[in-house]
Amino acid sequence: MIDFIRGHYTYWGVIILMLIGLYGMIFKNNLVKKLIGMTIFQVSIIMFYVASASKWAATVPVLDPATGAADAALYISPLQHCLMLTAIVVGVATSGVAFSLAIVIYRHYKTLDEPLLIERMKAQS
Amino acid sequence: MIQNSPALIPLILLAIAILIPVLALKKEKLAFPLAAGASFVSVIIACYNITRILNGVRISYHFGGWIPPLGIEYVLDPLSAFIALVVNVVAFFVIWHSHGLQATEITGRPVPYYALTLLFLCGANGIIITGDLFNLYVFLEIFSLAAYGLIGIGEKKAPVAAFRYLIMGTIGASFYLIGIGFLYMVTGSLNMADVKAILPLVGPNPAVNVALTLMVVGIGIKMAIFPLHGWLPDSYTYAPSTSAALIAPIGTKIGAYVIIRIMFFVFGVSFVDKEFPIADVVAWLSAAGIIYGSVMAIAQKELKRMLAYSSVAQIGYIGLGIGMANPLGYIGAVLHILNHAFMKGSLFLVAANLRKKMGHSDIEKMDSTCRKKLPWTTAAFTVAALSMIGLPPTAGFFSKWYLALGAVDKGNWLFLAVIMVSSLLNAVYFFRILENIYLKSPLVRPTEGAISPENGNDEGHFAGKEGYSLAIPVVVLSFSLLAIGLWNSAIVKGIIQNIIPPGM
Amino acid sequence: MKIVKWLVLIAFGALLIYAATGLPNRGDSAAGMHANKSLAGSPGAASFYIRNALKDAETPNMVTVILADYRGFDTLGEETVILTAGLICFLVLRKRKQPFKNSREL
Amino acid sequence: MLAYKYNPIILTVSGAVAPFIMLFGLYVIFHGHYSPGGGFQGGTMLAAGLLLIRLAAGYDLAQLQFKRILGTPLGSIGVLIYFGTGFTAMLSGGEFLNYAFLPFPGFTAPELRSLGILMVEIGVGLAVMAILVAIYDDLLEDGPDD
Repeated sequence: MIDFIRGHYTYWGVIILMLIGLYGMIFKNNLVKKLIGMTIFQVSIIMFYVASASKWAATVPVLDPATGAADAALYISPLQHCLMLTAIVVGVATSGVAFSLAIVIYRHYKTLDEPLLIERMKAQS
Repeated sequence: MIQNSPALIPLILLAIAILIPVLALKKEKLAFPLAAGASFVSVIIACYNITRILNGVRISYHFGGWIPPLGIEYVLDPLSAFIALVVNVVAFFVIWHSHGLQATEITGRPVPYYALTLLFLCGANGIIITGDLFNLYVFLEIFSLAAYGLIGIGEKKAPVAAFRYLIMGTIGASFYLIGIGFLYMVTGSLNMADVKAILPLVGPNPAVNVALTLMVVGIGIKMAIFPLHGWLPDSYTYAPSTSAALIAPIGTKIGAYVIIRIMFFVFGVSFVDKEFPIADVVAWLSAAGIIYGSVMAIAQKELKRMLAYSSVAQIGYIGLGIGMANPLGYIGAVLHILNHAFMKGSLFLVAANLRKKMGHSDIEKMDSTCRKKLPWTTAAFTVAALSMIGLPPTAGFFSKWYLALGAVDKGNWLFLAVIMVSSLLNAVYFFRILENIYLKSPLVRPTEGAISPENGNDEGHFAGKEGYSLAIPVVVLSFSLLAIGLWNSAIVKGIIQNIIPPGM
Repeated sequence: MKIVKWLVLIAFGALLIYAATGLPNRGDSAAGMHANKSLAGSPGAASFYIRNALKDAETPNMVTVILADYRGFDTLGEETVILTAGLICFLVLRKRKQPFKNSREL
Repeated sequence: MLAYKYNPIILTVSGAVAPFIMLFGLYVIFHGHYSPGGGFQGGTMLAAGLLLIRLAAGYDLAQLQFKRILGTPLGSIGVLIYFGTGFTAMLSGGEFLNYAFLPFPGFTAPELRSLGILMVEIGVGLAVMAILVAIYDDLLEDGPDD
């Protein structure tokens, strides 16, 4: 049990971050706070992937001429890093779109607070 | 060149989408012909692709020349070729139709609008044809981002709907990403076929179960399975009519397709049906969604909103067919993807025509002037509505027939009852409109006496006003429902029976 | 409604903790995903990349090789994502604008 | 929104720093083969250099450096470079993105792949830089009060 908890120690931190992010996304009323939650959630997933790539006694995935490429155990897994570069940019793009939508909402309704927003939407229709 | 045909559709759509902002910098008018042309070419390639796989061979295309577990693979099998054809045909007609709406619905920004439309289609085609889990995520993001944008340019409330969709969609995509992470950590591969081969050897593993759950929940948000459908009604209602007509037939179908791919072609039928019975959960939720969507649709007063809730119900049929996990239900689900794409496409185009020509799409305000002013639109609506209800010569009947047979086969009489009851509910909400259109005479006729002598003239005038670009796509889409109904056995025998997943 | 949200949150956390029991320890280089061959006998992708990146592309940085070559199509898709985001910001934020002095063509 | 106020210290410092940031961005792009780096990271740094000037010198003055109309077309061109590299390989007989088929004579296949990676990274860097600046410009835009 202790081994299990200690062996996954990064994972527990990632779970806490994911829960914080999800909490922000589904509980907070302010749209920008929702976006902050979204970013935390995405970053925690990135941390999860990158942590899963690690190997003890291995180095960064840039080939060291002194070491050579004979043994795959000498370098940490590069695939997850590559995937996460993609995921980072996807996250940036999503937040960009989200902020532009939030700005348009603010222009129309002069608020970013969800209950108030719903109230104003109802009042105008 | 032609051996590259599996990859060509997304690539051509992507190339034109990139070129539009550059080429149309000075001439905004170029955007529409470029978009329509790209869409037409992709229809042709989809037709060619489907002839390539008719002999049942699975064609695999390797990007960069790397063999599958190392590089990214595109898989052309009957299922992906079939869905790609459906999506591209519907999209072509919607893009054609959008020409007539350009002035009113997309206020003055056709260039980014058409670029986004093509990116949306590029994402959809990439999702359909890819054989790699992470590549699917990337294209899912292209597809969803384009959808947020297309929804967000609508009327005043549209950004709020798009924002909600964005939050939910991002949760969905992130769940899917976590699911891939677990799968990769357990199997060490991202290729779907490879993962399918490795998973049985891994043995029972909690991470695999959680991966499947998270992926189904995540894609279920995109597909709008019943309790996760919250984003759908508002988005479809407030989006511009032409965007709604693009997203409603294609968006949720892509979700359904991905669920089929993941459940049956990555995890395997026996896993989702017996070892970790998530298929049952999907089926029960879908059954609940069918009833919920139909009941909510009856309560709506506005055509687009009613169609949106009816989408929730129709997605339920597809989910029900998937969840039954037997061949007949599966055939019903795939056939219903085809039917629903055509039905919803033509119905949303009808709503767009009504909004453009009548100025509203309120059900209560509709009356027989509708029929006189827009004869072709009304005819198309009638056919599509009959198909939604599921009357025999139309396509809708046959998919429900297969679903009902599947329910009987599974021995679950409740599912059968749900299908029957929901057909009745469908009839209730569509006959309400048909009654208004055909039988209700205009309530207020303040000027009737004045213009009645010219009524004949007026009719001819109005009939001309519908315009070819507005009428033809609607009519073709909805009348092809009759053709699909007549030739459905050919479709089932020729294509769908080849793609029943192994072990079902 | 709040209770449902809490239930969603708790269920998600519980799922993740349940999944942890099936995951390899951090840094365990014997885990399945780092192996040279997968259980089904297909080559393990990550280990193949480490061993062959230099040979295949004359580039010591493996991440770059994977990003642009082995999985280059992902990167193309991902560049498309950011282009899409740019177009959306353009479309959403600059519509319904009256032509004014420095109006832009696009 | 706050009006721009001229501040010589900020302007001088960012004017002095920004070229170095952009130079480092270029280094990161072109040195991505040998050290951690590549198109995204370098493109983001280039964008950071441009945005620093936009923040320090105000929106109007910064137009002299990078016109906002350039954003989307330049991003398209960046993606087009990537796409074109892959497409050239496809036209000369290989699969899409198979750099070994690039039509440059006198290179071995691994060298061609290395070259292809470089071209792709330049495309990525250009696209990321242009789009990030374009998104910033769009977000800054004062909208109509409708």
